Amino acid sequence: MDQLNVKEQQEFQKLVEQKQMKDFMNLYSNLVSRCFDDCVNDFTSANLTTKESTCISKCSEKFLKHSERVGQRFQEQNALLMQNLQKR
Amino acid sequence: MDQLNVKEQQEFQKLVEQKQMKDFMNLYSNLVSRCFDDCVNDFTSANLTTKESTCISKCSEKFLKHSERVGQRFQEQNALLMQNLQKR
Amino acid sequence: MDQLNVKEQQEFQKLVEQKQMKDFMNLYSNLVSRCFDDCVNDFTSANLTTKESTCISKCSEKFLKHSERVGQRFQEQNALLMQNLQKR
Amino acid sequence: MFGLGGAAPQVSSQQKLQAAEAELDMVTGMFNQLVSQCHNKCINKSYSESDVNKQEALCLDRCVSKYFETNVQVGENMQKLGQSGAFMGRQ
Amino acid sequence: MFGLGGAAPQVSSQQKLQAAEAELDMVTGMFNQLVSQCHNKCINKSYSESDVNKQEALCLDRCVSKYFETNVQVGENMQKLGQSGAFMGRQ
Amino acid sequence: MFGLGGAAPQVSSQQKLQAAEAELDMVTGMFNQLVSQCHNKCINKSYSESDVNKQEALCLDRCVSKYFETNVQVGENMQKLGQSGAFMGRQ
Repeated sequence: MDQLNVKEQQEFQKLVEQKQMKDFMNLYSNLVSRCFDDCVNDFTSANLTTKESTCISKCSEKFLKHSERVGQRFQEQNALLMQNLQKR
Repeated sequence: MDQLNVKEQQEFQKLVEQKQMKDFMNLYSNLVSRCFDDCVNDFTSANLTTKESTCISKCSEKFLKHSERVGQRFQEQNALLMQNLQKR
Repeated sequence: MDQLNVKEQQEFQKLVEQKQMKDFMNLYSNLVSRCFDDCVNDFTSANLTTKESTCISKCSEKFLKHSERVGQRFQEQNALLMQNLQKR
Repeated sequence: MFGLGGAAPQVSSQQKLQAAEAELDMVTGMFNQLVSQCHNKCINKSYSESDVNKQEALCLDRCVSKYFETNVQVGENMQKLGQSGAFMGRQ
Repeated sequence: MFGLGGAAPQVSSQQKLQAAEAELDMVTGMFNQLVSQCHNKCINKSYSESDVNKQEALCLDRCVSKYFETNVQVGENMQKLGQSGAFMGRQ
Repeated sequence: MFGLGGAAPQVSSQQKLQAAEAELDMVTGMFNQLVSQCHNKCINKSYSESDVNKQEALCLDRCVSKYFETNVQVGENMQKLGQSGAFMGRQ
């Protein structure tokens, strides 16, 4: 990214912010898909059963904790990778 | 959406129209993928067998009817959800 | 595509070039995902085993050869399809 | 749609439109997901008929209904978790 | 590509380019799908060799060929169903 | 990020920004893939608890680490194959 000048960096920053809402919505819909897929498999009624509802609740909390942890590791590994590339 | 003024609504409308072709193409390629995956699994010849061809025909018609029904329910549920949110 | 005039064709050409980097990155991340999924399934250590590393190496080379072949056939079939459509 | 969007004082037209577009893309994406997931859960893949039969239709209706309930519940869960400060700065 | 695009009298340059872009994205998307699906159907995942062997290559060629046939057939089916008025307003 | 981008003399601001955007999209896409793949490989889907337990956490850390190693190795493989001229013009 160090090839961008100041003005370009500002433009790029705007782009990043623009994408953040998208990223959040992406996370959200991935979470819904995942927990719906893993927890809801009984279609004998139109409403969630208590069991399904409990499953969804645990699944979504766990998914958020999961993606938070993966996000932290991702940033660490990415920083490490950048360091190694600059050493070359 | 009610936070957009008239001019913004028009802009948004344009955007929606712009996306419609994309949506249609999306539906189309999902359909091809789905029916190809479910119906074509014999690679002893380069052309579709009669059995595969019949399967694709039924699969694609069924997929369209399926997504039409899901679309109707989706709109109903969405309208219901909006109503409930406005009551709050 | 023959409905575009010269100026539009130039615009379109720009668009195509713009997308090429995206396509390459797409190929790259599909490759990483595929080979990671198929080759890495042991999480008793934080580093790739020799076996995993060999698998990734073969998997990635094979994936490139695979997508190259599919690309050639795709172009041939597409050219054939265009010919048939123009004959009508 | 989905009640997202919220109140944001003093944002430009461009920002509002970008938010609206992001929301539109999400709703479209969710619809496509729904079509795909309910197909997996309800449609018989032997394709002996081209119609969605009664049993499949009933399953689809319930599938959509349960998907919306899931969606609402997940939204509520996320808000609760966000308020409890259990997560990042996301939310 | 795929013969979509059709005749649309009096559309602006911008609209034509948007349609062309949507079509380009679809063709790219379909190619990626094809790569993924034919990999699933033809390639041995034990990766004992880095070459696509003869049997796999033959399978791939047929896979692409059948995919195009499927594509054409689905297009024809959709047109027929559209004309019969069996569907929405889509199409 | 990922060390892509490389040296390109005399490119316009617009081109640089487009390249940066493409790279950002790729990193985001890869992160999403990583979240999904490590979930599949490490997280117990019975959801008897809402916490990521110790064993799962350890698995996730290693999963991310191995994913990055895979990423670097694939990049090196592709460069080697590109230089050997074994492939198209791609690369």
